[in-house]
Amino acid sequence: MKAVYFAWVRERVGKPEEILTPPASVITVADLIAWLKGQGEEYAYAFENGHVIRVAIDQTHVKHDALIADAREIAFFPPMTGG
Amino acid sequence: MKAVYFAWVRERVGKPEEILTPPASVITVADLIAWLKGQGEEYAYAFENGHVIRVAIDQTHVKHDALIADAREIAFFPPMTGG
Amino acid sequence: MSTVIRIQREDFDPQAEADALTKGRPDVGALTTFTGFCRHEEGALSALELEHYPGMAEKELQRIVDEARKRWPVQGITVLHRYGKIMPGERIVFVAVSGGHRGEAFAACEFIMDFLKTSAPFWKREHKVDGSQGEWVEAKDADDKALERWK
Amino acid sequence: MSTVIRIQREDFDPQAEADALTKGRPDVGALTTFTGFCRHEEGALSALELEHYPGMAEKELQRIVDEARKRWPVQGITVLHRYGKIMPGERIVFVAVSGGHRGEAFAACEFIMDFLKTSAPFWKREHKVDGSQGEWVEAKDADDKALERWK
Repeated sequence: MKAVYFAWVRERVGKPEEILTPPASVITVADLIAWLKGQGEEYAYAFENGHVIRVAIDQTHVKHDALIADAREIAFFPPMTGG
Repeated sequence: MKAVYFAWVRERVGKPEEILTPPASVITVADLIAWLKGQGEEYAYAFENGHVIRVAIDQTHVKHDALIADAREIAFFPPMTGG
Repeated sequence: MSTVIRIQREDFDPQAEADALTKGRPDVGALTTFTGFCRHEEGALSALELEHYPGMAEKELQRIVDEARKRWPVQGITVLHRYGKIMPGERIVFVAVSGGHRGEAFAACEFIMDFLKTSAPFWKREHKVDGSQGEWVEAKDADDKALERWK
Repeated sequence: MSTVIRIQREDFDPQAEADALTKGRPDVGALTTFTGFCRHEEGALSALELEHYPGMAEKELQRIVDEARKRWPVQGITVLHRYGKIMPGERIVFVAVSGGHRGEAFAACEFIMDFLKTSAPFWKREHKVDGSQGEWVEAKDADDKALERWK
């Protein structure tokens, strides 16, 4: 699964995208965020307030209880501030 | 007192403006409309549905119970349809 | 806090009016505009004739703008309205409101249009494509209802 | 019933976009536009840096436009959003909606802006005039509250 990061999530993680291979026990978006927080200081920092992070699967907004089963691309970003 | 007429009120009365000299018993806008209706067929036609006619005294909207005492210019017109 | 109100026979340039509200004004974050056009009414209409009450029309537009400024902290307001013969597709009316933020710019712009429709002394008469003189346009209940939102 | 959605680095021409919705369209009676500008924030801001999620940003704007069309019988809708570095006074976003009547044009235009603010994947970062890199702009409660009107 490809992960993409935007705005301060990208800055904190330190890269714009990467391939993730979480274990089979990671079922939901919330599981994935919890798993990412254990992948190093930069992830712990980026996801320290995990509940504020917005997530999109294959370019569609999803909630943290969404299943990541068939996701090709999963995006993490702060609340939007365009317009 | 100068009277001015607009849109179909003007067309029915047959003139855009005139000087009115109503008797002293004419106190309110409603009185004036009632008096005008007796001034000839064209006025009777213009004011046949007197309640739909909008009135302005000295270029400010007023209701039919407004006093005409100090009016210099009184305008009669249909509901507005600009914009 | 500039206000521009003009009633004129000739067409106007919406972009020039918008620029006047925003150029060199980096405190402006939002600009809302409304432009009203003469519709052809499924091809039945050859023109609209716009009559107005000179003097009162300007005063009434100023009163509506003043009321909008009491309600919302907006910056520039421009209100233009044409009179005379106007062909289908031509502009009739233009309202532009600039402000710091969008909420107040949208609200003030729509408020001004809603009150302009029902209280500014303008009247429309139709000219038909078959050469006949059409009717005076009748006021719409929908326009009166639109005011309820602002009570 | 044309829809135009563009996400671009360069500035755009609001009048050309408005004309595209109205010229030769005598069924259009109303055009509402919104333009969002970069504010200087009392002189503290030297620029905004706009980041977006390519691909998803277009999709999300299309989804918002589709939702607006379900709610109101409007005609043309144009949504433009810039990215990259934008100076105070420059345009950031533009929404234009044409329709037969003003009520639906106003509502659809404001609806699109309200949802664009909270769901289109764009993020702003400030650059300060003192040369320091500013903060990522924080999302506003007021923008979430603006959505309640459309429930």
